[in-house]
Amino acid sequence: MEQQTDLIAEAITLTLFGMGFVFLFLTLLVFVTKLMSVVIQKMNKQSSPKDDVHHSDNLSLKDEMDEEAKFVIEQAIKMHRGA
Amino acid sequence: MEQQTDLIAEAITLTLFGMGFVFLFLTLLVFVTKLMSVVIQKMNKQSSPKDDVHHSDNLSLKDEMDEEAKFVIEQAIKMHRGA
Amino acid sequence: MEQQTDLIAEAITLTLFGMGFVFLFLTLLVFVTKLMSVVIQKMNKQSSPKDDVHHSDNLSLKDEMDEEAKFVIEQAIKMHRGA
Amino acid sequence: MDQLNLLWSNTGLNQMVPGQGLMLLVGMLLLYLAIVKKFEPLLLLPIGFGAILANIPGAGIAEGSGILHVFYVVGIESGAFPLIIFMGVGALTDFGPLLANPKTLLLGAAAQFGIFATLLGAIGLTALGIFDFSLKDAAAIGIIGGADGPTSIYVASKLAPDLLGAIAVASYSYMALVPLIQPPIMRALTTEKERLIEMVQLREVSQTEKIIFPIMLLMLVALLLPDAAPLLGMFAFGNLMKESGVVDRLSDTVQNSLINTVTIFLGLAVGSKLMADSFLQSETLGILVLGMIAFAIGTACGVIMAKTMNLFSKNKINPLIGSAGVSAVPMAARVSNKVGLESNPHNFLLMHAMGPNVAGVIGSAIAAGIMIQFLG
Amino acid sequence: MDQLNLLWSNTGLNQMVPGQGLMLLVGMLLLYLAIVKKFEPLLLLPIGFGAILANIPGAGIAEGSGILHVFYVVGIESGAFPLIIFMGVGALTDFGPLLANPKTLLLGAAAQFGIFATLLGAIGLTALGIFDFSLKDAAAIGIIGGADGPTSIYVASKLAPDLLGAIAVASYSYMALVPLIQPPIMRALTTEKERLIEMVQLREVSQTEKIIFPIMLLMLVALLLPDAAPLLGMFAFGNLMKESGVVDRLSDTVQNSLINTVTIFLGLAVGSKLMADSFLQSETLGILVLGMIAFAIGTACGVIMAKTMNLFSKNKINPLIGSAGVSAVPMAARVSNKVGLESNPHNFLLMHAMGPNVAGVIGSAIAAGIMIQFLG
Amino acid sequence: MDQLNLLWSNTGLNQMVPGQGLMLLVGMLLLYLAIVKKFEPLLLLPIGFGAILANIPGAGIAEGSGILHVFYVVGIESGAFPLIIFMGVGALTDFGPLLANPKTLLLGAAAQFGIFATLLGAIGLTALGIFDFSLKDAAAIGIIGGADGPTSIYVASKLAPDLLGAIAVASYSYMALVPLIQPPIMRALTTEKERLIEMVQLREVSQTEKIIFPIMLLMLVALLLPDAAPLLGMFAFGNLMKESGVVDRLSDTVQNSLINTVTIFLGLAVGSKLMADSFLQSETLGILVLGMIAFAIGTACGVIMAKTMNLFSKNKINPLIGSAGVSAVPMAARVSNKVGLESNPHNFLLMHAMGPNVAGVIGSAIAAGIMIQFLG
Ligand code: NA
Ligand code: NA
Ligand code: NA
Repeated sequence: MEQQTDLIAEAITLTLFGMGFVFLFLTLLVFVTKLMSVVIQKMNKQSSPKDDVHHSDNLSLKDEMDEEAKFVIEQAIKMHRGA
Repeated sequence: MEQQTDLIAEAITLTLFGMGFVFLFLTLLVFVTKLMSVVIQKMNKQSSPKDDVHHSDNLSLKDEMDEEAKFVIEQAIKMHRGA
Repeated sequence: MEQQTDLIAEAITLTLFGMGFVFLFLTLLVFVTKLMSVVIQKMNKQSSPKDDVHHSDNLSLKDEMDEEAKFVIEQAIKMHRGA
Repeated sequence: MDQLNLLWSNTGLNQMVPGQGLMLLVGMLLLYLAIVKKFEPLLLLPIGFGAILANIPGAGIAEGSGILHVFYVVGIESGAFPLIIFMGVGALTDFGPLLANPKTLLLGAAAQFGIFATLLGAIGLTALGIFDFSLKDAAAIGIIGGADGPTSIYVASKLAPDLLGAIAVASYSYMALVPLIQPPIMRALTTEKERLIEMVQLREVSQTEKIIFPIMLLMLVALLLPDAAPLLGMFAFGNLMKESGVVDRLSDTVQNSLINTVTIFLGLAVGSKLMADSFLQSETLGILVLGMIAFAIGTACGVIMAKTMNLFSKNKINPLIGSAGVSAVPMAARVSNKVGLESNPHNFLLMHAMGPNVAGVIGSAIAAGIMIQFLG
Repeated sequence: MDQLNLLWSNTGLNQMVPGQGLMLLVGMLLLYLAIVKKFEPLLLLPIGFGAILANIPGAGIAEGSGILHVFYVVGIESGAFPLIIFMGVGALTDFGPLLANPKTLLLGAAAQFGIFATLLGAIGLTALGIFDFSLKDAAAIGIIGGADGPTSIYVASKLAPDLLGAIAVASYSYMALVPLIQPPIMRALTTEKERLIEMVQLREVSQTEKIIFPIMLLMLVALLLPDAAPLLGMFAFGNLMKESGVVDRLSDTVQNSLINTVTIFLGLAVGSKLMADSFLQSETLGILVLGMIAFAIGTACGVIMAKTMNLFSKNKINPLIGSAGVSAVPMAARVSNKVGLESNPHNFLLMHAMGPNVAGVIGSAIAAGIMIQFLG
Repeated sequence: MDQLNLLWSNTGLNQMVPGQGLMLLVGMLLLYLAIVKKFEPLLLLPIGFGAILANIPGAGIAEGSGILHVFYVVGIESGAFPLIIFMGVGALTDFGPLLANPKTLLLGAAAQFGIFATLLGAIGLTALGIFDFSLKDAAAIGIIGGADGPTSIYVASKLAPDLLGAIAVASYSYMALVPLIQPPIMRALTTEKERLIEMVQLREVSQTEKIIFPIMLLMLVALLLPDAAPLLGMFAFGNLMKESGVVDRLSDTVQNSLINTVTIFLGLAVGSKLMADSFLQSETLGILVLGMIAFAIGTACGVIMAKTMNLFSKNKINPLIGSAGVSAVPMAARVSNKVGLESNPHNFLLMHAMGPNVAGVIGSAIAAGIMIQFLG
């Protein structure tokens, strides 16, 4: 009988500590994750102006290429119709 | 002190034999490889006349097929324009 | 000598029992397999009316698509010849 | 004649004990569930087949130098198979939704109460004299409520290897039954108004965050609960391989041929623990019942936690995503979505539910680490 | 100077015994057969290369902690490699033609007489004092006649590990030689009229039948011959994964990366048994001769069985498909087809021959089980 | 309260020794190099992660029955992983450029002097009392100069398992640093005129030559240096599978899922040797410094050898391809090409540099064989 009471006591202790720890851990993880996200987003914002320039460069290059492609296709269609 | 002299002597011996062997082995490999290549290229040349015929056969077959494909495509283009 | 006679006797016994068992097993497998196929085919037939409807739907859809494909191909041939 | 006697005496027919016959039927039942009912077939088909092989009378495939026993010793006793599967699961996991809404981690925490409630239940039944579970047994059974196959197998192999077969079967079976077990509980614990809650769209998460998260998770584990480090370490490793983008060829192999190969042998090895004499015990029935309860309680706690969080926060959570905290990825998240659509056909909860869903994986691995630390 | 002596004394040139030189040539012969003659290259290339590695004087790759010996102990002594290959073969097998015409199973039974005739032959040669084979040796040699590589290796590893190298080489070599060995025997035993027999087209087999068959096969094995259960169990498992259609990702991995990986290491490990001192024995010559005879007798018995069945049945079988009963999948079936086309260029026997062909796999696994039960 | 104490006493925070904290940072540094700097990520990411796992206080993942220790014993102590990787590297290697210009083998020979110079350096530092390396240690450290990861790991596992972690990290790190280490040395040792040398185009090599070469290479190894046979044997085997063209499905598996799988576990297992107490020794610093010197000397010797060969030959070699003789395939060849393009933007040296590049692999394996023969 006493042994079983012990067993139950142990199980209850394990449950309390266990659930407590699960919540402790995941709550901590919430905070750490939020912190990380904030830090990274700030860092990204700081470096983004540069990136944006870079990006827009790329884009304009890409735009040019698209322009070229468009021109080629239009010429082809004209040839096709007109000729 | 003596032990260390021994160690150094051993290291030097190992280096001499080691580099010597590496060169010996790879030099031998150069010659054996060259020999192999010469032998195989000679054997290929002997058997190549046959191969060539075979090849040209294949090629002419392929050419015929290409001719056919060309004809079909030309006809299709004509149809497309003319019709 | 006797030992060898024993060995031969054992080998013959093993062969007889072995081939016997192989035939027994595979013959049994023939019957069990046939039985299974008959049972499953009967069960499928019972449930097939539903399936058939489903099937014929599919088929008719497929037929329509085939009809369409046929039509397209015929037109292409006509164009090819007529034009 | 002697030969004929020998042949007969060695047939399975002659050597079969009733338990083995029954277990052959159990094996076929598992195959039926896997093939016809499509219950977690990737695991239950190999487990079912392994169960059949293990119970062939006189073949000894699951004992001594039998091949299934070899697979068991090499892959499960060493911990390798469940850990490799966990690496694969990591490589298949997207923490994006979790990172976009980190507080859903708490739903994954709450749902773990199913694990501990079941532990208490198992000990209670022992106290009542109905079963005879040790604390280790009870802990291993509780992990079924984590709804995570490899975690269950890993913990059972450490704490209660004799019960591993039953625990694994219960774990995968109930994961397959999630669409049946969860909806009634979810509906009972929520009002129509709560089920209609629409959640704000998740922000896009940068690759940097996704790369840092698994490392950060592992560091936290390393500092606080080293016994969870093998499981969560391999999980984080798989995830990092995927998110880093620099080892795509490794990540592809992990997600395909490696996880598939290990799944096959894990399944067969688990099946080898379904031998008649160890499986056909009253304990097995207890495990099946307790496992079901664990799922139900975990589901309920996830939903209740979501409702509790809504009391303290302006950004309301739809409590239907709470049930996804039991993990059972991605089934439980789909169930949240489906039940949500019943109330509002334009309210897609799937992505929102993926947060607690992967949080549940982390949560049960933490719970597993605690069990191993206290009892292992 | 000492160093130079040591270097020289450790060269292969200095340590080589004549047998090793010969075995290096044998290894290169196997590579030649694999690469130039395309004889079963998937196995003979790794075996040939393994043979070369095993006979490098002084390297000890196939002994002690040498890597090939490690592969051998881990993969073949444990039985794992042949069983995994068998699982892969199962996943690559289509039982459709067999299920459409189950009586062709009997052709697969008859062709196994090659196995037992060879066993008798080996014992006869021992009685005559020409060789010195034990009954176990003779049984392992006989299985060559089963024309099934993994079965041969599995049985040899259980009954006669010393002969494993020679048996495996004979097995795969003769499987590659099937197009040369079989046709003359087939032509000699059939009339032109018989070779012209056209068989009724096979019915389509439902997926349900294909799913039930491997389970049924395993149950029959479980009840009657448990010693064949590892081989046929893994075979049935592979087939069930494929036919069930619910675990395609596992089945794909089994059919590709898993079977390929195991094939490589199996081949190398088998090659490691071609060390000079154990391979260069008069026994090896006996094994090669007996193996060839086994193939010939198996072929003949398959054909004769088909002719016998025609005496009792209206639905005539073309006896050319009887030879496919030796297995050697799918080579023997192709040979049946080819010889049939010689007589009638419109009579395609390929699908009809696939029935006895896969039946032959089952038949030799049963024969293997009997050998293991009586002698293992 | 006892429970709380236990929980606290078992946390990583409580158990951590300063060395472990430092090693966690080292692990993260390796991850940073792999992910952000893209330094050999296929190896450094798993190694870095393994280092973190190995240094989690109290988890014991790299000791006893911990999973990383299991991977180490099974895969590295047995020699299996490096040898399988070498087979994969063989299957990925094209000997064409080498066969078209065999004398570039000599560049691969010369570059191995880095290995022996480092060995002398290590022994010298020991003689000066700065470090305490045995001859075995020195040999294993020297092999870093071979610029070949699996060879380094293989030799270290045989001669100096305690230093394996540091040696592997140095080896892969410096291979990643080849584009930084080599160009200054190459420019310093060549004149502009030499860098402008254009080489004659390589002839096409027939498939027959490519098939014969690996067999011939292995035979030469077998006759002259059996201790190099495991490494070069597996290398030749992989190459033969690829070039023979008859086992494409095996070759594909080797080049993809097999090499990827082994890379993951090799990396983790190597990482497990980065435990604080064995890694944080002054020896590690010595290894890092000596490894760097080995690379530099190897590079220099390759270039000087090319210049020397030009003294005796009409067919001039561009000495920039000499540096590729250290191996570090294909990075070193790309560096030769890049430095060449700086002088003449139309002079593509890439294919010419592939010859000494793969020759360097052979050369270091030979050097490894000698070390093992004399000291193993
Ligand atoms: Na969970
Ligand atoms: Na057979
Ligand atoms: Na090198």
